[in-house]
Amino acid sequence: MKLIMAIIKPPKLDSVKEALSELGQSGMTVTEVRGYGRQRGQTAIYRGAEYAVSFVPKIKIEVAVDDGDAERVIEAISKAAHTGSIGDGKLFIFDLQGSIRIRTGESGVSAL
Amino acid sequence: MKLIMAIIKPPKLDSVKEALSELGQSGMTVTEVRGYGRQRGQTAIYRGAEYAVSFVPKIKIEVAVDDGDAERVIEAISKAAHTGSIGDGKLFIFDLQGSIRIRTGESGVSAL
Amino acid sequence: MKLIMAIIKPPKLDSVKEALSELGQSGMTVTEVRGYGRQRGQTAIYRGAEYAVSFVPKIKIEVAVDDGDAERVIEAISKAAHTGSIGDGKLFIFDLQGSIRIRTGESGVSAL
Amino acid sequence: MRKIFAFGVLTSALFFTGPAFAAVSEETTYILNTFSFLVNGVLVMFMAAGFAMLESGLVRAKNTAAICLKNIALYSVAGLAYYVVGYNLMYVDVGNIMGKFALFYNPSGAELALINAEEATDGLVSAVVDSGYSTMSDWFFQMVFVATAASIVSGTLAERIKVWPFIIFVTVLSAVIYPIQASWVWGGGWLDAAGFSDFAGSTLVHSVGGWAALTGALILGARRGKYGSGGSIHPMPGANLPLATLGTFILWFGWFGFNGGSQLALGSALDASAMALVFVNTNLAAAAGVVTAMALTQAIYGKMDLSMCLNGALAGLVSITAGPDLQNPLLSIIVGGVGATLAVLVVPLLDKVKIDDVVGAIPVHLVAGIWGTLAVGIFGSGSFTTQLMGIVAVGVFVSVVSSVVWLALKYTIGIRVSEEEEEMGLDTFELGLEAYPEFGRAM
Amino acid sequence: MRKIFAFGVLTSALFFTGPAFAAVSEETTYILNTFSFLVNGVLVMFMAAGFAMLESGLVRAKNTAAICLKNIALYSVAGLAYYVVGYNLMYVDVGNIMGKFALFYNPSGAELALINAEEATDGLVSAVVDSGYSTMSDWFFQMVFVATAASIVSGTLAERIKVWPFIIFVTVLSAVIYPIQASWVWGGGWLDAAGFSDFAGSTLVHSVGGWAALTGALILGARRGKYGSGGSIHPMPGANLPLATLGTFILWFGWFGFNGGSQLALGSALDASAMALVFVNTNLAAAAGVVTAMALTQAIYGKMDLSMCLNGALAGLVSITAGPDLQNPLLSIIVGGVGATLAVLVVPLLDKVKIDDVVGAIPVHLVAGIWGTLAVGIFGSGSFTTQLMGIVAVGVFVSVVSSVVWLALKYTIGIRVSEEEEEMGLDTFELGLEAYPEFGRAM
Amino acid sequence: MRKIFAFGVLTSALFFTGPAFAAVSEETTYILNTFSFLVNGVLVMFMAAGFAMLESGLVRAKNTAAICLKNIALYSVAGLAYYVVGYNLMYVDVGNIMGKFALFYNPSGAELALINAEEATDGLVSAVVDSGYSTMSDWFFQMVFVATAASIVSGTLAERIKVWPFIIFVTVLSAVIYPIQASWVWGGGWLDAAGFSDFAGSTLVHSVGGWAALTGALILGARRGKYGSGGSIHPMPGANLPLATLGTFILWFGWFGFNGGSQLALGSALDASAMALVFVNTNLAAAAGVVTAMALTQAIYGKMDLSMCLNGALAGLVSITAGPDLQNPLLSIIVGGVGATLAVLVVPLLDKVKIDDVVGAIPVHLVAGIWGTLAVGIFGSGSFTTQLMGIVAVGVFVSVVSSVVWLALKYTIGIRVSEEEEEMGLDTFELGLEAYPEFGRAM
Ligand SMILES: Nc1ncnc2c1ncn2[C@@H]1O[C@H](COP(=O)(O)OP(=O)(O)O)[C@@H](O)[C@H]1O
Ligand SMILES: Nc1ncnc2c1ncn2[C@@H]1O[C@H](COP(=O)(O)OP(=O)(O)O)[C@@H](O)[C@H]1O
Ligand SMILES: Nc1ncnc2c1ncn2[C@@H]1O[C@H](COP(=O)(O)OP(=O)(O)O)[C@@H](O)[C@H]1O
Repeated sequence: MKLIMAIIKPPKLDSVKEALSELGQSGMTVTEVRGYGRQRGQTAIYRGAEYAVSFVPKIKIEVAVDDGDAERVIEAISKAAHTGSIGDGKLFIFDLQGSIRIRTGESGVSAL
Repeated sequence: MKLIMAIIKPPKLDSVKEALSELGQSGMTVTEVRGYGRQRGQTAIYRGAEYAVSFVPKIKIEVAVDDGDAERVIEAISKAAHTGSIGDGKLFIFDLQGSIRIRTGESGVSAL
Repeated sequence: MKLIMAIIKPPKLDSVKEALSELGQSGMTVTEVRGYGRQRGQTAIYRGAEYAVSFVPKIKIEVAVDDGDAERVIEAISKAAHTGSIGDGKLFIFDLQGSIRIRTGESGVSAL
Repeated sequence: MRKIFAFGVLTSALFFTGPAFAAVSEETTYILNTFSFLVNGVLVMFMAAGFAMLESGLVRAKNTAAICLKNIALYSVAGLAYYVVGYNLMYVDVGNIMGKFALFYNPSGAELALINAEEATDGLVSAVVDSGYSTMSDWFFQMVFVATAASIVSGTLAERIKVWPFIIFVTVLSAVIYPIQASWVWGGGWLDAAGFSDFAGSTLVHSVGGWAALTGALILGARRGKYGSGGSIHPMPGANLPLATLGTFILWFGWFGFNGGSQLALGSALDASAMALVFVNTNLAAAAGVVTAMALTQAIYGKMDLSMCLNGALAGLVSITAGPDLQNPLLSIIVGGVGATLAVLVVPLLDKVKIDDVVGAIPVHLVAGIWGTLAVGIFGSGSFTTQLMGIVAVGVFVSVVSSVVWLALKYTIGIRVSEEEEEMGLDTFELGLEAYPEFGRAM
Repeated sequence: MRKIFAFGVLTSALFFTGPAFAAVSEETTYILNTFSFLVNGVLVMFMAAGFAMLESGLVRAKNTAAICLKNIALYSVAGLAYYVVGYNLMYVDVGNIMGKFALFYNPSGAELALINAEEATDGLVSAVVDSGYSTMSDWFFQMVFVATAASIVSGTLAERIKVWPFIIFVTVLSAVIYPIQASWVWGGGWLDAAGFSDFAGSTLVHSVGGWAALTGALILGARRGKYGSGGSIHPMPGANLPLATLGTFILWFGWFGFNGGSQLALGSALDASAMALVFVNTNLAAAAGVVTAMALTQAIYGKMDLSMCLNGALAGLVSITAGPDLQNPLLSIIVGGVGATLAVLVVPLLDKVKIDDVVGAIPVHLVAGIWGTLAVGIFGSGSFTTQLMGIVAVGVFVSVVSSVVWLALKYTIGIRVSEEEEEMGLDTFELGLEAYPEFGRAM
Repeated sequence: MRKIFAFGVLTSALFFTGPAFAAVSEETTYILNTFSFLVNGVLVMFMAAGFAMLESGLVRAKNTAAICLKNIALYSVAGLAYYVVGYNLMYVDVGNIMGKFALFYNPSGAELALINAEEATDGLVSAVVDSGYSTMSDWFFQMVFVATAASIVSGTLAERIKVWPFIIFVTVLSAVIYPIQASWVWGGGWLDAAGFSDFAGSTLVHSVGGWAALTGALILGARRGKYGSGGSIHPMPGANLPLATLGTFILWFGWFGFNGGSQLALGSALDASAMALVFVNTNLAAAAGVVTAMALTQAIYGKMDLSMCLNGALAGLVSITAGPDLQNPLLSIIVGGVGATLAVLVVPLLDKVKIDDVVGAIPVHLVAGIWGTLAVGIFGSGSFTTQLMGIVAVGVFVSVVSSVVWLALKYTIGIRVSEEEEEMGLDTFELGLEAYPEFGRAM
């Protein structure tokens, strides 16, 4: 199993969710994060002093998938989150050693 | 070492914490997340328009443990977070390559 | 590639960011979390009842790096986040199976 | 048309011709009395916003929209119920036990005659002026008091009571329970005849709200998870303390109208002087309440508890409400300080007996209300035993009738949300929206 | 004891021997009229805070600082514009169509003469008192009404309009558009002559703001993402509902000044009685609005929508504003209830036709404003057809002129923020700061 | 000059003879003067809520509950201290330098006699009415001014000062420092004799708070991390800008009472006219302040800074406070605009010299207060040099005494929280609770 972690632009969450639903992938976990990359934050002014708001609001999505689905899920997220402008975000792929559904105690792929 | 990531219902945080303390596992990191799985969100109404609040508030717990403790920790969390109803959440297990305690510089298992 | 996850004290975020910039490491993702470790939370009082605010506010930093850079990044974070007092935090290192830059589709090390 | 208004007005002024000492003319007295009801009444009306903010600040985020809705709904319903039957029951043809059961309270015929007349003749004006104040200004001032009593209930029962049964209870409280007991004193009924004294309502308003809240809390039960096994208490901190602070300041602000306006007149030097004294006593009692609560929480817990200091201010205000006409302002500092002490001590006691009062309305309104009423028998003009008798009479009446209503609601439509609703918050289930949908979750 | 208070009071008035009946002196009338303008005006001024909080609560967090800035800016600009030209255009030498175009409105010579005199001679006082009220108190009271009209616009157009073009529009609205149409009625122009009746401005203030908002919404377009293909609607829930609730309570509080002060006098028993009646009707209409909106949203959607219940209160208030002098308060319950019904029904209709009104200002101020004005022709003293004529005349004038101004702004400096700015929020781009920089992000 | 106001007023009442001209009766004058103190005083009281919200909005979340506590505590303590010694020191038997040191200020014997009399005889009423207003109404009005001065201090020193030493400082300020310097002018002391003019307290209230804040800021030091090495500045944005906006609106609302009530009378046409003028000037100066700050921040920084625009409103208000009786309202626009300009320019200057003023109280209250006082010497009736002398005298006195108190506190109980407390926030350490325990952390 793989865990795919994507850092995307907040307004893209809805289209990513839809894209995953179409694939039949229905579970995901979402976190509000702030990011820093090529896209630097804005310069803000507060009471006459400038400062860099270095971190831009982003959404982190985590999806655990079966190895065989990973490719398609990665593609779907990449496409749905794409705008072509700086700050579109990144995808990171992790190996998953195990997974358990708390409600039923199922484990492995059937727990996803 | 393993990192165990659990997505649980928010009101279950206290009992999970207690269960882990009883095991002598005293470190953990907690994040507020939103999740989407079998348990779909509520339908909300705002100013006459319905919309799906697709994401349900969840708590993400991350615990780094020695390989030998993993089993017991997983069991403890599973038990403490269990209600039997939909949305109870998931456990994901990752391999941990290393760990360092910043204060002392200790690394590996002794840093947990 | 490695993903380095650091749990640090919130006021240390700025110096960690600077330290990483100096290394030329310009991407990172930041999450607000709460932690529990050696450093226990404060005892709070609300309306005459004491309770343990068991979780202390922390910042989680995630940085994906090339294997060769991992050592230096780990060191830089450890140093920048160090105060020597309890609660300085932890570093966890994960293996990264892949990475993709959504904007360009680049993958692997060049996507970092 | 706005500009050309002054003619009719000025004509009436020409009747004036006078003697050596210049007192207030009857018509001026009428205007000033009426205006006092309106201005002070508006201040009291704003207390509805104060309660709404106090309670919004002291509940958890997931129940915030529901408490906002309850607050604006209860203020609305209380006013309607008081118009439909409450006022008549409280003030019109009051016997010993209650006034008249009649629908609607409307402007006096004399006033309508004056308003509708071609010309404001001496006779028409005189007929109006004789009553001392405009009927509707008095209605307005009395109405905002009912709403205050109702507001007290919502705070105690927050986070677990369903909206509609709560609204029904408020309707009964405002239409029947409050007016009947108030008629005993302010309507000129038996308690008034007995010499019971309650200037602005420590008992008639605040304790009444407090008794209704207490019986509700007992019948409704505590929030799930509040009380653990073995006597452990799990605090559920309020989500937004600046709003609670704002609410307290708004209540303090409105209380000048509450107590000051209860002088019921402004048309003479005596009334103006008395009103000024009431303002000063009211402020000093509240200030003493804050300082007392700060000192006590620091001494007992080693830290100051903001939520209890806010309660301290309100306990000081409730305490002085029965007798804000004390002639030595120093006494009002004592009255307020004792009231706040009681509130600070009773908050944990209630938790001991597992009575779950989300915002502290019982210590603040019931306990300090009783103290304030007794204080009139100690420092003021009242008799201690008569005061005690009034407190008991009102307490028994309100508790019994409230219990009947709560139980009737419980065993018919139910008063408590389901376990799941309580866990997820009332906002999502009863209102379908969240109070702070975005914070920490910019999606 | 509450009711039987008047005797002691009146006794002191009786020392006044002179003639049989004691009316109000001319100077007292002047003072009371002036003070009524000031006190009621201050209440209306505070409505600016109410709009600011209502709108802050109903926009998303990323646009909150911008809406705060717009609100304090519009109140400021409206007052300045009204001082510079607005008042003169509305009230000075009004012909049929408008008043005088002249700069600045200043204290009357008679008042300055009195203030600067060594001694307040009979003649000096009499010259002042003849006007009935202080000129500047009237200016103040009228000024806060302009600001209200301007506030309505900001809510509808929130989250996408640039600050500076909005400020320019407000300037034109306050300096020219509002005063001209208001001169037709309150200045004594042609509509007043025709018998059109609008006590406190359901049409002249609220609908005017509503028309300006509606034309603005049409020309500006909806927020990106609000309306999907195929008629789908994507709600964008407000970020802070307790603030929206607070805003509504503040508006309700201020509305007593809005309607009550529009009696324009307090110097006679008639005026005081009429003002009391206005207070009562205003409160009942708003209360009816809340209860109606609760019942309707529960019935239609199965859940109560807090944001719509807040709209219900405001729709009730707007509806009663044209005729708060109804002599049977029961009618005001009907007027308010119908107004709220219209508002609740129009909110989704606007979404159907893709008119994006962030806070519901169009249903509340325009639709309920029209209803309230017509209600005067039904329940009040006005003629239905004259009322309709006035509504149409004002609507056409304001819509046409507003459209011209909006279009001129659109094709010169532009009125809409860029797509990126809208996505990231106006706060970062136009103000360079965030309203809640920390929540959920303690860095 | 505050106290000795009644002569001119009463004179006009004496013209009252027979029918020719109908002036205000003496008793009516007394009532109106008293009521003006009460109503305007209540508006000023509400400014305490305004400061609380402004400061809650401009501190970081972790210090919010602490600033709320400080604000309600300071308002309470100021009132108590002013009752115990302050008022006597300021107004009773004032020589050149201060009034009488005596405990408690109580209602006048004449008023109590009237209140306690069986019958309100002519003589009793006349004895009361002679003083022009009720003693306690004046106490109330003066008391709320002390609280304002104290509020100014808390904003500057937020986020690092301990609660109890702050409370002690406020006690000294309200009991001694404020009353002594105020007695020089409003008590009829040497500065009044010299012709110094300060209508509502640009110097006596606002600059006094400003000087106390400035000396406190110097002795306390900046927040850790605010000023980096090499002159870099690390802004610490306020956590909740809608609350800061609300606070500003509340202050603006209350300021009508602050300046308007400082006419000190309402019992004659002259006073009513003057009060109306004061209201208008107050509003225009604030409006000009907002617009100026918007234009300046846009011009200098390319973006509008909401926090500075809020400061602009307040700077406009502070500026006009010394002379809101300007007879040409256009001048008040200038006074307010210049005040806001100074505030906007001084904010970054203070940062340059590393004086850390969390909410901008020094630019707004001290700098604009000085400007406003000088403006009376330029546009108003005062002499520029006398105004300057007064500013310096008050400044030296308050700075010296405040420094002594701050230093005494620093070297005894300490005034600053520990490094750890500052880092984690005052809320957890001093109060043991958080202002927003849930946001972004629903646990
Ligand atoms: N090396 C990294 N480690 C962790 N997160 C990263 C890294 N690089 C980028 N990110 C995350 O991805 C987001 C987008 O990165 P950015 O460089 O702006 O994207 P792009 O290259 O597509 O324009 C960042 O805001 C950050 O949250
Ligand atoms: N495939 C997945 N990847 C990541 N997170 C998931 C996945 N499936 C479920 N989750 C998380 O687990 C939570 C509970 O999932 P759900 O399917 O409702 O649980 P259950 O099957 O026990 O009823 C979700 O809200 C989501 O946060
Ligand atoms: N085993 C663990 N798993 C996950 N997170 C941990 C673990 N131990 C500590 N942490 C995180 O690290 C933070 C600091 O831990 P702590 O034990 O206080 O540090 P230190 O030992 O340096 O004083 C905690 O608040 C928690 O967020």
